[in-house]
Amino acid sequence: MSNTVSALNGASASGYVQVHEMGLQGMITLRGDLSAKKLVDAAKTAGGTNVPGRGHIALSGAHGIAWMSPDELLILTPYDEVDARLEGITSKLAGTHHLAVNVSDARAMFAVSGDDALVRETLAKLCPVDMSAAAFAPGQFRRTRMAQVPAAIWLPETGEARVICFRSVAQYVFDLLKGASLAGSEVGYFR
Amino acid sequence: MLILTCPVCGVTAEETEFHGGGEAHLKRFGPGSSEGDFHDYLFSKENPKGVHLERWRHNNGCGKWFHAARDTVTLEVYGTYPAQTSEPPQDIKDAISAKRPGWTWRDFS
Amino acid sequence: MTEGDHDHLPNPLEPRARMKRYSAFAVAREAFRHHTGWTRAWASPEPKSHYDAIIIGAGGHGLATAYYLGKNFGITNVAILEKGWLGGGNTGRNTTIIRSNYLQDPSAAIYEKARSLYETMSQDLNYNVMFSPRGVLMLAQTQHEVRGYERTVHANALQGVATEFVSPAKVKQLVPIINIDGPRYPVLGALWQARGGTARHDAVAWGYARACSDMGMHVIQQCEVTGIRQQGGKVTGVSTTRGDIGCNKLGMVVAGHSGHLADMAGFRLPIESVALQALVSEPIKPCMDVVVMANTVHGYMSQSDKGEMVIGGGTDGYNNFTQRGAFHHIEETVRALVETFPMVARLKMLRQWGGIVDVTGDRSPILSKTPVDGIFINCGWGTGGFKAIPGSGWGFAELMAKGHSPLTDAFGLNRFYEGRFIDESVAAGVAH
Amino acid sequence: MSTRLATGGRLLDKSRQLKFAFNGKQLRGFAGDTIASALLANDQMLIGRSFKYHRPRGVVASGAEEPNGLVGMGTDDSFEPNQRVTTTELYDGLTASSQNHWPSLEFDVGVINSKLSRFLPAGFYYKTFMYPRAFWKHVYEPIIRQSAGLGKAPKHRDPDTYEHFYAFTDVLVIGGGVAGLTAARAAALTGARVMVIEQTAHWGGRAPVDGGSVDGQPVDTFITEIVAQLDAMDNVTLRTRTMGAGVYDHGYVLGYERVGDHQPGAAGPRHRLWRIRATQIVTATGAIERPLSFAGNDVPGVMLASAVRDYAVDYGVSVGDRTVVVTNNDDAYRTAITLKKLGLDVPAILDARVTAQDSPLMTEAKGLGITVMMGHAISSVKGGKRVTGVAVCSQAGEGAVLKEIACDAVAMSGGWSPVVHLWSHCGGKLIWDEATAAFRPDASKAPTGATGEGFVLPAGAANGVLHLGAVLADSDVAGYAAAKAAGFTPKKPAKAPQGNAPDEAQMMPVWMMPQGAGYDKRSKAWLDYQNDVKVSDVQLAAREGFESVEHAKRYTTLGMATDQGKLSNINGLAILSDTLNQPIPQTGTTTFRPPYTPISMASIAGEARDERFQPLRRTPMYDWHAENGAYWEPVGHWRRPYCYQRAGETIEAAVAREVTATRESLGLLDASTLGKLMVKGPDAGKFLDMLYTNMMSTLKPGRCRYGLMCNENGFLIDDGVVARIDDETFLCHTTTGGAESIHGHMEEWLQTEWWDWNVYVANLTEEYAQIAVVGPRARDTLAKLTGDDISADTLPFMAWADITLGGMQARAYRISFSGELSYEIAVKASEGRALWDALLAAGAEYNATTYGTEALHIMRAEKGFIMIGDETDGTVIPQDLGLGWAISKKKEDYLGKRAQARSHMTDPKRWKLVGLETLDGSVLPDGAYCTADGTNDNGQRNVQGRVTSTYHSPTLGRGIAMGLVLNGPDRMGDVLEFPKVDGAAIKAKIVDPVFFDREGEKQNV
Ligand SMILES: Cc1cc2nc3c(=O)[nH]c(=O)nc-3n(C[C@H](O)[C@H](O)[C@H](O)COP(=O)(O)OP(=O)(O)OC[C@H]3O[C@@H](n4cnc5c(N)ncnc54)[C@H](O)[C@@H]3O)c2cc1C
Ligand SMILES: NC(=O)c1ccc[n+]([C@@H]2O[C@H](COP(=O)([O-])OP(=O)(O)OC[C@H]3O[C@@H](n4cnc5c(N)ncnc54)[C@H](O)[C@@H]3O)[C@@H](O)[C@H]2O)c1
Ligand SMILES: Cc1cc2nc3c(=O)[nH]c(=O)nc-3n(C[C@H](O)[C@H](O)[C@H](O)COP(=O)(O)O)c2cc1C
Ligand SMILES: [Zn+2]
Repeated sequence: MSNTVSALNGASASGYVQVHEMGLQGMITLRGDLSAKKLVDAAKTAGGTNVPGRGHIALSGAHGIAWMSPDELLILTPYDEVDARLEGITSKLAGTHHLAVNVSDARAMFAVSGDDALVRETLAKLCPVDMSAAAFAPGQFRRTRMAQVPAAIWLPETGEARVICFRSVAQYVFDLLKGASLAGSEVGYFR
Repeated sequence: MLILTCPVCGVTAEETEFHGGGEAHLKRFGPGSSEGDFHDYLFSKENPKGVHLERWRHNNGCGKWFHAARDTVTLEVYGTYPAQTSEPPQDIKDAISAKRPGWTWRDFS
Repeated sequence: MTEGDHDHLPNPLEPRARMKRYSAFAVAREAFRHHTGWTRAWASPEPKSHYDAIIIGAGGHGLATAYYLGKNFGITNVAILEKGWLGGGNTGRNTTIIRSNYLQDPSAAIYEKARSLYETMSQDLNYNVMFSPRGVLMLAQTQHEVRGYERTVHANALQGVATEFVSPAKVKQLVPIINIDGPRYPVLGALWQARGGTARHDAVAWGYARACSDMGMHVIQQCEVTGIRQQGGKVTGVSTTRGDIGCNKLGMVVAGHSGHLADMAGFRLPIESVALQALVSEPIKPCMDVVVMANTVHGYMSQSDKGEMVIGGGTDGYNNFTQRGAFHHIEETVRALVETFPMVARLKMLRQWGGIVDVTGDRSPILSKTPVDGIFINCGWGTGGFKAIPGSGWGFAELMAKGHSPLTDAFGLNRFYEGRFIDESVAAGVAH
Repeated sequence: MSTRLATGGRLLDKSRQLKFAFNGKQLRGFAGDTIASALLANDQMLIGRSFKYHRPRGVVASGAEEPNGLVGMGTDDSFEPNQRVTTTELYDGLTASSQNHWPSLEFDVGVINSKLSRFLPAGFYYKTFMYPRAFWKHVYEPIIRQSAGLGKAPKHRDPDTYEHFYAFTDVLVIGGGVAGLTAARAAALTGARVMVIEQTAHWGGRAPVDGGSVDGQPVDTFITEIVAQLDAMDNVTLRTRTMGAGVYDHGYVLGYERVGDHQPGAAGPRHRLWRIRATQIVTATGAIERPLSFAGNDVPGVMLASAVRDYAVDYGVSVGDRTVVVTNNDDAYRTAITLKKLGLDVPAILDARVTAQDSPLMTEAKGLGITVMMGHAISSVKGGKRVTGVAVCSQAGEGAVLKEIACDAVAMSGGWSPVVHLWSHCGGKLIWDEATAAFRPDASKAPTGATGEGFVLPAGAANGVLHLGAVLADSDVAGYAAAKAAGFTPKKPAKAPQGNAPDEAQMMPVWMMPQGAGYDKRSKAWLDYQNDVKVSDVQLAAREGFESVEHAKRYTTLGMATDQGKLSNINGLAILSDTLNQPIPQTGTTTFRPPYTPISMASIAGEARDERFQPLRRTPMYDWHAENGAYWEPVGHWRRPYCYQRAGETIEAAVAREVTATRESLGLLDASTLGKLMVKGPDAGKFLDMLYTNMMSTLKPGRCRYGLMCNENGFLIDDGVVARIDDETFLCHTTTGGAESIHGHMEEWLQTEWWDWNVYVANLTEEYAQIAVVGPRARDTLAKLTGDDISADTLPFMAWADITLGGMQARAYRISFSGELSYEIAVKASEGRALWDALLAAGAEYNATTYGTEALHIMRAEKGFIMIGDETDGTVIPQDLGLGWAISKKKEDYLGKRAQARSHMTDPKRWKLVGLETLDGSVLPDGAYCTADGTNDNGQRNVQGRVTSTYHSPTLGRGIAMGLVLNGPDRMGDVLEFPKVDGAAIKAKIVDPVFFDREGEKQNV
């Protein structure tokens, strides 16, 4: 594994919240008929949780499943489990029209942690999304834009946010988050 | 700056999360079609001052295409609906008729 | 009451003697009588029942067409019908860039004709349109752009359009406020047209309107065309908010509203109408003497004679008739200019606005006969037709008068059937 | 004299003295001052020069509507021109300087324009400066430009930071006066999320200065309490120093927060641009007082009556010792009363009205001993750089002077205009209100949003309601209605606050003072102070046929200055209407456009500067490239090495070295940016047959095929190698630029046309790092890192295999874009750098040389391979490029096939691809055209072809080129002439486009 490095190799910054590149994260794109039991079962096994509803993410420890679109899930797993889990899906779905592929290396993932309101505020500077607690709660999953690149965001728990972006723009997204959370630039909007 | 609701993922978002794709319900003409049909398929636009049926892609979101019935003068959005149709659903047609009695679109109204 | 008060307004309906010439002397003479001697710049007549030719749309292109119908072909029994106030369409809301460094032969021909007519327009019209041949720089910020502009320079040389490819050092010398070394997109050179520039947009419309009126043509404002009358496949006139008016020939020159008018006449066009936006900064003392276009980053800027920075950007991606647009385009443009000219950061945006531009399938204009005998269409100038106004008017008048013009032949509607596009985007990103 | 009073100054913290400098003069003010109030406190009445005539000008107003008080602020990189003194808070150490004069504010030679003003009426330049023609560019325009502009241009890059913020709310209230606060509370009590933004640093708007009581308490107390109440509510956000800059479609509002302007040096952004999405918007933006049009109304010391009052009450500043009040309405009496009560002299109130009966405010004024002259007006103002007195006349007459009154300030009031800007930005309509002689929002014609329903409601003075009691009632209703429209119903509506203020007598519209003023007066009565537009100019415009208000605006420049006509527009269009003899509503207004007051460009750019200007896409090997001399080429948002420059090496030399090393031994290319799209499903083959011009469904697993893609218009849009992974799975390589667009193209056809086809696509571009290992030593190098069989038999040209390389799982594609023995190796992106390092190490003995995009381009050109973007430009079809072999004749259909059957596309005269060799071995210029005889109908030189790519080939030691030429392939050996830009022509021979290793011996080993 020493050869294997994530986009920013764990870079971090601390302003009014902490920003941290989370290192290698296993991710599998699974496309298929989400209403088919077979596919749901395969996803459950690989993702270690139930398949979430539209616009949500289901998490269980180091595993999880995010709803990407009506025919696409993103399965989260530890990086070194990807091959095995992918194998599992492929064998379960043999003969069923689907697409399952490892996308772990195509992405970068960030944690934004700190005071809940300030975590929300950091994202609200960059994404055209209502980040208020009433509108965006832990468990929801939102694909959107962060400044000029696509991103997906969710809140695993109070005071924690996750951001996924493409690997090639990891530095850009890190710079965005770092800039947005510079001490002294607190907005004080969410309470 | 428009807001649209993606009928596929249910997200209501601002224009910057979407990509406009021009007129909807085009019928593709391929090899063997007449000069006129092929020309009209690619170029003849409704471009109305009023109700416009159009395509959008939720590109900074679920990635899916959908259709919208939108007014090019008032920017009212009468509704959004799946791309896999050749006409808007009746409830959207009714919503349009309520605001724009007598509207038409190519072969239907 | 002193003399020259408002109860002495000239009667707009009176047939008029020829227009008084404008000159510094005339201004001085008037100064001593409190400017009471100035008459209307153009008459405001009631529509007649019939004209030899009607032009719909008193924008730059419509007015120029009428002017050259009169000047070059002696056709003066002409009405120009305008639904609002003349020059209030895109002609009155554009960023006034004039250049002719186009790539394709037909484009270069008509834009260069236009540019050369701009050189003498003030004298021609006896109206100062302030054509300012200050030079237009189109920055090359990628290798691809460098090659594209080198190609343009070669094409232009053979088309009789004077352009050159200049070095980054020359760019810096022409535009001291520019940042040529990046950080993101270093300037690798630029396409330079020394006799491109700007003109006072309103004056172009006003000058033509005055000249048309002077020839006895009727410029009729507040007169919206609501229907096209035809008989046996031939045009007979128009219905308007001021009654029916007959004509032998009809020119539709209504930019973003072309699709709407074609619909009235019973045909469709390869046109979509979208909003294009512009903005100005607060006025500052002169700091940039040329026009700069930066297509890689999507922004362009010039400084008006009044001092404000005139800035333009991209179009909305959807059909729109509101003369507004989405703010993120403004943002993208301003971002690009702050990167290119760091001093822009500390200027302020004074006003932003939009216009409805008519974009064709190949982004080149249409100057064409139509399926209806006697109806001619001039449209599709999209984001870049101000610079073409006199050339377009010249060619379109010839087309209307004679049925054909070398300047317009390539721009017919038939090209979309034949797959014979005139695509300018191949060399430069945007087309202002 | 304008001075600081001993008492008063509601907004000041007199315990904190601040130092500042104006034109180098050291002055003092207090915390809470604006620059304007501090300058006035220091008797600095003269603040700038006007745009055209360089007239001396002083402050007229106390807020955003100020037209004259613009200064340059700061020095060096913090310098900013055109800062409005009335809206800029004072801070310690502030430096400001006046604008638009030379050599100094006091003595400005430009004032000559004022003397010549009769020669410079509106639009004079359209009539002059035409002869001789060449003079425009070289003489006239430079002179005009020199006199243009106000402030100086900043010169430096801006060191401050800026940011954006996205906020969502049910109800947004713009304006924090009593109306906004009342509306906010009414809305908030329903449970709706409410946000209130106020452009100044203070809540309450005009009311604390104007007085009155609410529910029996002084209005100040009411404001303190309601702000506290709102602040305590969880569903309410209050922001001061935040201006509603613009209302856009579908409830999008820009809020401009000046976070740092009043505290330079503090941490945090200077400005924050809020993008607020509101379901409903309440515009409680108040009203602006109108000046009166009398001769000399621009002399410093003539101010709005409300401003005079504001300076006294808010800042404890008396703008004059003797102030004449001139008005057409009751409100200005408040100024007289205030001044009088502060012990200042008010020699007279000149009231243009003749009223039957005194109103309470008149009675109060008279009771204080102030002389009220009904039916009177100002005939002219005396003084140059400062008011010295006024000549009084009857409003009804032509201005015959009845008496002169010495004074050092004039407080004028022409009535109030609601601030309708934000209501109007998005299409809200106005109606003319006869009673207040003002345009106010027509509630039945609100701007409509996404649902087709109105989304803006006006409240308070912004709605044309002026009396305190009515303001509170109106705004309570508006706030409640907004919440209701946003979907909230209150438990029980709270009781609206009851306001109490004196009743006022009917105002009387006065557009010209005196009514019969002659030309001399009209040419000295200013409408637009900043742009120097006078009553006579608007009348001239009307006379010349510029009758539309939009024409009049553009001809005179009325309302086009940095204040956007906040003071002048209504007066101007009233004059226009009067001149045209038509009612004001028929004239109408010009269009209101954002921003409400100018906002910084930097705030619009936000965080997108420097490294965050645009995303920079990096491959996993990016850092290595950067450390090893990469000369970058931007490709989309990627940056790829054009070449790697060594110390002392030119770019050309580096490129030649890279080509030679690769051809001779071993080259390595970072090809990670190439698009990689996985296409999978039972219908994948059928789908790709529609997308590519050639047949993909017949490709065997384990093999690769080069394919072309066209759009429906027939033009070539992308090319690349397709590998078949298994029966159902293909991996399509695209160009770097095509990765996202071709992915989108595939999804579009799958989702919108062939949605019943069973195919999924995934974009794996970034999942893999891809390295091209190229050259005679490619296999030897790989062999050192793998035990797998990569021999020509097992892995022949156009095949692929999964192998283990340096311990990494890799996929090796035997494809070649250089004509050399070549493998493209894909590994997980996370291992890309490791593979790169391993290949460099393994290849060291073969002089492994990394090469960039230019070497890549040269090598492909030597082989006659086309490049999307060079040989194609969006107008080229595959048939033009000799790629007929890649166009399946068997297929009934593919995207672009029908289009390619159109007459112009089948025209035998289309230019076709050939190779070009200069006779002298030199390099053809990029983009050169070859001429044909004669000229066309437009006098342009006829041409018969053009160069599409051209290089010096290090391999062949001469220039090589490709081009599109009329009948080219049938004219091998013909010599063409390519004129250079210097006029000389280069001769080149038409040859086969494959210049090197025609038989493919090097690649097929
Ligand atoms: C923001 C912006 C920036 C631009 N920048 C540049 C630039 O820098 N350089 C450049 O060369 N070009 C530029 N352009 C493009 C240029 O403005 C237009 O191409 C050009 O002005 C079109 O002129 P026109 O006469 O065809 O149309 P318009 O000026 O729009 O005139 C058409 C007229 O037709 C009238 N009309 C419509 N319907 C009817 C009806 N039914 N009856 C009667 N009258 C009708 C309209 O009211 C209008 O006055 C820009 C455009 C915009 C919007
Ligand atoms: N009697 C009269 O003739 C008369 C005339 C005018 C005003 N008034 C008095 O004025 C008050 C009116 O109350 P009101 O609340 O309607 O108006 P207001 O003028 O008191 O308050 C409006 C507030 O909105 C703010 N504002 C304006 N534009 C803004 C923008 N774009 N963004 C953010 N903030 C903005 C202003 O700074 C101000 O604080 C009452 O006290 C009334 O009696 C009386
Ligand atoms: C070249 C040019 C320069 C302009 N300069 C100014 C200016 O200095 N001040 C201003 O208020 N508006 C300026 N405008 C914008 C106009 O006021 C107006 O917004 C524009 O013509 C569109 O018209 P509309 O806003 O009435 O729809 C300018 C417009 C153009 C085209
Ligand atoms: Zn969606």
